[in-house]
Amino acid sequence: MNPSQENHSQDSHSQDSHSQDSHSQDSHSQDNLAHGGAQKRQPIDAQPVLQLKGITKRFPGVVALNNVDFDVRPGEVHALLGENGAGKSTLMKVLAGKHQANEGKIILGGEEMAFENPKHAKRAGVVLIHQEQSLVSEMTVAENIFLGSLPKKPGNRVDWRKLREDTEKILATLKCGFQHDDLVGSLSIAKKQMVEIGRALVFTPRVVVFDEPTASLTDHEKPVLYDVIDSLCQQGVGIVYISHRMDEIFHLSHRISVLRDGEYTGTVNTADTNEDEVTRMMIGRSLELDHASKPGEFGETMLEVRNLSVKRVFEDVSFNVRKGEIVGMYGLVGAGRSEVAETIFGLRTPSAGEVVLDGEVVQFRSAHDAVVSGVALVPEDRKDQGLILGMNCRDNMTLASLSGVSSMGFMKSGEERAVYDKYHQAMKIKTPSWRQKVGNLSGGNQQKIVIGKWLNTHPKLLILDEPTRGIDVGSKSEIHTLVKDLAKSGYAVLVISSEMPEVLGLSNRIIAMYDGRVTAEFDGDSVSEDELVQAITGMAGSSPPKAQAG
Amino acid sequence: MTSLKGFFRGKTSIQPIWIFVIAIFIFFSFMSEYFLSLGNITNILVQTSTIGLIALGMTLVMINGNIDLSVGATLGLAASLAVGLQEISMTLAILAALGSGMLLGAINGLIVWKTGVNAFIVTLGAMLGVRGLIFLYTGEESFYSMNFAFSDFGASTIGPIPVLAIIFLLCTLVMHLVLTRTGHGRNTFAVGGNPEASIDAGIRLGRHMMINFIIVGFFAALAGVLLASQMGAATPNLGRDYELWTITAVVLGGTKLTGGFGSITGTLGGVLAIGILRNGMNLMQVPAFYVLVILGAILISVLIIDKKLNAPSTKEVRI
Amino acid sequence: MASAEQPKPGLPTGKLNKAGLMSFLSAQGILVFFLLGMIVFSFFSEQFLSQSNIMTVVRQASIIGIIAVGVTVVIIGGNLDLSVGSMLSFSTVLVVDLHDKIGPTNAILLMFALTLMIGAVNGFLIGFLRLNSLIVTLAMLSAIQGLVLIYSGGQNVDIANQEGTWFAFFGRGYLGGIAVPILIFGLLAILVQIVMSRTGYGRRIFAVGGNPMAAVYSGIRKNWCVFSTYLISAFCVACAALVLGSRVMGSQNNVGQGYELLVLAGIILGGTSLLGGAGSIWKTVIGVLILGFIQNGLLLMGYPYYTQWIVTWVIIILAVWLDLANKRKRLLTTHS
Amino acid sequence: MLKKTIITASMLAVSVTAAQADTYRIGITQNNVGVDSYQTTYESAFEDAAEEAGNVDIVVLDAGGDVARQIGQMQDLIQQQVDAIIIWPTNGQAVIPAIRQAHQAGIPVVVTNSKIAEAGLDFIAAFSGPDNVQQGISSAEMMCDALDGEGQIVQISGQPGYTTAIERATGFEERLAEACPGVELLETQPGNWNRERAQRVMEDFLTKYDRIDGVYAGDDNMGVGALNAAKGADRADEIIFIGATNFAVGYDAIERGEYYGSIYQSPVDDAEAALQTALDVLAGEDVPKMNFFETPKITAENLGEFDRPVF
Repeated sequence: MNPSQENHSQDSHSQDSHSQDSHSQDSHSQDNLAHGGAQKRQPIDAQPVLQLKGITKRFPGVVALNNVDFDVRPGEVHALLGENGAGKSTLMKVLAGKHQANEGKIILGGEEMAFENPKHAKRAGVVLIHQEQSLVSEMTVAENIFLGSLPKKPGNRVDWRKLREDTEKILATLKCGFQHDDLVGSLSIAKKQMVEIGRALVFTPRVVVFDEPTASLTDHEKPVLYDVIDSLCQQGVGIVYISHRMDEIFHLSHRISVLRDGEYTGTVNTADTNEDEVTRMMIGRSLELDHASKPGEFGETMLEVRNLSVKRVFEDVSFNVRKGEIVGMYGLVGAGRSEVAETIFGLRTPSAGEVVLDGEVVQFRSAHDAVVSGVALVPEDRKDQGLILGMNCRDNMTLASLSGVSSMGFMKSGEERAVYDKYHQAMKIKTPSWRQKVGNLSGGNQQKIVIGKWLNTHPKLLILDEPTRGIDVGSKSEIHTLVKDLAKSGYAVLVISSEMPEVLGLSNRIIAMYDGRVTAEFDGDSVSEDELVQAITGMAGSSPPKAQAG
Repeated sequence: MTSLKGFFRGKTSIQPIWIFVIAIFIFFSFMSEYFLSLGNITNILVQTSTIGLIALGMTLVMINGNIDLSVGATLGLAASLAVGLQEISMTLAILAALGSGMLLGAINGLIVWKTGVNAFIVTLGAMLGVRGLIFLYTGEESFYSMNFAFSDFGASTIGPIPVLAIIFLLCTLVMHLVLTRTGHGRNTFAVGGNPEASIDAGIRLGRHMMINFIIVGFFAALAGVLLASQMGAATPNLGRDYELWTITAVVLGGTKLTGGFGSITGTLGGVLAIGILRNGMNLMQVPAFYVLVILGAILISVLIIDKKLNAPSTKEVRI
Repeated sequence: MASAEQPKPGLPTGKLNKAGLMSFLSAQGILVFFLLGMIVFSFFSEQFLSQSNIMTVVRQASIIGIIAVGVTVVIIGGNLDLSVGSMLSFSTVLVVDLHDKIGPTNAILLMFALTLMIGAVNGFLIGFLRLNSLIVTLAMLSAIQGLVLIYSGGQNVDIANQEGTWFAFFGRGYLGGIAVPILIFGLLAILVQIVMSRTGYGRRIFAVGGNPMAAVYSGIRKNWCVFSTYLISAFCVACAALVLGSRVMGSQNNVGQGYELLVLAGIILGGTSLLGGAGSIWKTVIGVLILGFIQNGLLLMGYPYYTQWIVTWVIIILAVWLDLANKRKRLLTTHS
Repeated sequence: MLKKTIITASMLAVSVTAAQADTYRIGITQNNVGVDSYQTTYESAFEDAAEEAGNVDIVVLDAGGDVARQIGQMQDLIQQQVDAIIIWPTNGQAVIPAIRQAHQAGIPVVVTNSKIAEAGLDFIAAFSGPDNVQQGISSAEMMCDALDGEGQIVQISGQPGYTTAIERATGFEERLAEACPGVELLETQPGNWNRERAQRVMEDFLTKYDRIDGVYAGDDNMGVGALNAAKGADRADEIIFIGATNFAVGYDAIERGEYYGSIYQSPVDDAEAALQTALDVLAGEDVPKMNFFETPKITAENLGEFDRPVF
């Protein structure tokens, strides 16, 4: 299932004009995406610029990487795949000098290297662009790009003029709409990502590693990134591309390598393979999104949102969710989706409009009120909003329903364990013990704990905000199945997502948001990808919604 | 964003503390006939120079994401050394005093760096321990300088301006330049703002932490030496509670306790605010008991106003 | 931040006994210090381990201990309380002064009420206005000291008839052969430890201290939780004031000066991190006792009082390094 | 010019008395008001005395125990060009340069309560206060009498580094060694003028020493703390308590027979003497450098001759 990128990128007036130029330069990439895997890239035949041989990395109690081989050729995009915990990030950290391997060799341009720290690796031409954003928000774009390598005049003084000139050169190649002296804290997530990429260009890079670069980008913002990657390739830079998204990988890469449980399972040419094969390499089985299994029986309306507004955030939002129904909310990052959810959940004060829950108008003054009234929110940011990372699994699981597992204020540890065991089994959470700190779990298992936490409050309405962001394919499909089962058992479910396949695969109805407004509402089974893309990029304003449900 | 907020934010913002400084300056000018005179203003500068000098170093340490509670004790030790060792040689005494401050700073920095333990814990220990060292060294006695040249220096002036005030202002200028213009200064912001990112960018976290702790140790020691020269003596209890007033001044100046944000100009404003308040209330003969309450109340009010100005109201989630 | 897929150190993979021992050592390093110190002191001073000396030390430590119990709760909730020193002065002066004026019962009740009110002000500013706790309590430290002086006019307060009041019970009395201050300290510590580890309230405080944002997103009323920790802290201070006032039967206006730092030193020695979301009352009890025994032991050995500060410093450094060394060792043993 | 307009604008704040020629403006910077009752009573007595004198306008400042702040206050007073400065030194040495500055500015300085070091004597007009060395000597003599020249005693001294504490301790120790060598001073620990702290110190002494015959405390506040500790250990009967600066609690304890004796020192006398000395200096009288007011011994025998202290 590949989302069509063609339409919106050509008509997008919201995007900066210079990204239009870059699209026309690299129009082949658009064609590729539009036609799915039809024109996959052929492997580049050249001597590798970088080789990793027999890399082994041990952490206390764990062999994170076992005898892994990997290489990158100049000008190629080499995708690295694997489930969470497979060792991708560790391998890249070894490559970038953040970790040192216990065994094995790193050969860069024919020379064996031993990187002691990231700066060392960077100077040698290996740059890692991080999964988590690693910017200093109180500093300017220029200072962030040159973080750790500010141009200096004698006496350790910063050479501001050179800094400015160098930054402008880099910004010109990135073609992004911000200035060298903008504070990074004031930029959007996508623009911050561009600043990160700008960093890679400071040293003439030989190998650039992208670790989940699109995790926080919307479909709409991705082409800019693809263009940057293409232009790097044209300069002969080798790219390592880590992602969970198959469509991206098949679109961008020349070759694909797969890791499983710290072991190297193989490398294939993108042109010679397909998603099924790669998935099998990753998880040992093939996997399919099951559209047929969507819930089909709906009860009465559980949630009705009428003309809800929060000043300067979103405006006049109306929709409803019925019992047993999954409603998808689709839109770009920053369109106001999470904010709508937070308002329903009592975390924001609406400036106008009302929320009706189970037939009653509710005015929540805090999240606590919302929880008491039966609303559950699985938040967007698992680590910051969803979990207490330093707490164990059980305690996180019961955090939202403490009064249910206590009497007279005292915890009943037997009941707590029972709650934990119930969801532990039901959701197949992989942890050695309930005492395990959730910070030590993989993203998928963490997300299951958050969902378990909310299921135990027995909510009337379950809101899931980006439920599968940064989660490996296996866990993702498990969570999808879970959500559908929940709806079938009578829950009213609202799913917010930036991933079109997810929205299409789960939702009975889809609400599209653009720039703080609901632009359209679609039937989840009959909507086309084009319609959705138009609705979330502000082009569907004139065209009437295709289907009005409810 | 309202226009008032815009006034205090953005690239050409005015630091709120300076508005406050100007306001109380005008207020006291009207309330006391003695306030607005060159003599009184230089007095304020001399009196604030002690806390002020420490605050310069503390600003860097706090932007760096750390804190140093041991500065008061460091000041006391340096003062005792500067007076106590004068029998041997004046130069040696002053060098030893400044050296002791830098050494203590280095020890604090090293422990914070190597163990990754909260600087609050490490320096709270040092605060107690260094005070113990002072008592051990001085035998609980005050030291008195036989050399009047030493105390004359503390009282000397260039033109109408006391030397101590000039030293303080010069140091302020230098530290402002260090913070805004040098690689070390910018990296200090980076380390405080996002330590992970800084490590990834190859910035040597430990080195900058060490340097900043050494800087604050140096300034605490310098303040101690200058204070000793004002008194021609050193007492073992010197500098008690100074760490609290220093931190207060730095926070009033807008430096964030969480690191990554702050400025020397703000700190100067914070230091002056406290100095002017104390001086002005003295001149107005506000009873000492009430001064404590007023200072506390003003500090909390400034925090509340700062919160209101910086809170992006509707954009923020209610937590 | 480590990414989700990086394997974490310390997962039990076998050799459970050894790993268990190491983690025990790293967690209880401070206990080892405690026992070592006791042994060293007992070599140098015969009286050190005598029952009466131990009772004396614990009784002396109980005032700091009682306050530390409350401050530990504030710290677990992710904040600091530096105002406890001034608050102790406030409460002690108040209860002693009112004792002769309105009778002991009323004095105690009024003192508790007013102390809790100050705690509520702290809690309101930090919990509901979300101001930084370090600075707020620093400001309150100054403001409350001023209030005490204004209240008393700077005069010492005394209880006239020291022999004939049951108020003496709290600081000087014995119950079943144990000094009442120790009993109050012990009871309060056990009570609060139970609240923190066994109740939903305690769990919420840990959550708020561990990740305030996630706590709010879990429907926990964070502001109330923070607010309540300052009430607990104030309650403990009021208990301490009861003991102190009754013990001295009089009070100076600055009687609590510097207690905030001693309390923190005790908590730190116990090994509670200041970051919030972690810690325990019993650790704090150990830390406060260490502080008391250092002070007493050195005094019995004939060292001047200020050596205890140097020793405290050295112990904090050593404890911090030991903790680090243990972590290192764990890494090294599994590497080879 | 600006200054002039502001002065006219702030007529309200200008004290009326400034216009009168024969009114003196006297500034006082005190050590640490509020730390104990003596200093607080001193302050109010000083204010009362000034009011009574009529022709005095006073500026009352408090250094809060901080030397640096006291120096700042001296500078402020010099800046205001008061007619005379009374200083209760936070430290006998560190304030000398500030006193010297006042001296150089032509402002007479009267030191009150606690002496400054020799080197500073040239710069002051006079000292007024108790003779703390003599107080220590008197206490030593009382101790000798009470113990009949034989015994083991401990000392709880005042704030370390503070002149009064040092002088009392020195006077006591020297006289004791001289007058009755049979009395052994086992140990000295500071009680910081703080009753609770003294109580704790005494508790430790009681554990450490099986036999204690006498306690000398730097003031009654600490002495009563020591008494509390001894009572708690049921050893109060076997110990002689001697203090200084008789507080009301000490006076009562003497009355009850629990406390042997103290030194009677009135903050009211102290304050009045200080103001009088300053006025004498301003009047151009020939004032002796050292003005000690009487601080007699007080024991159960002569208790009736003294009023109960108000603090």
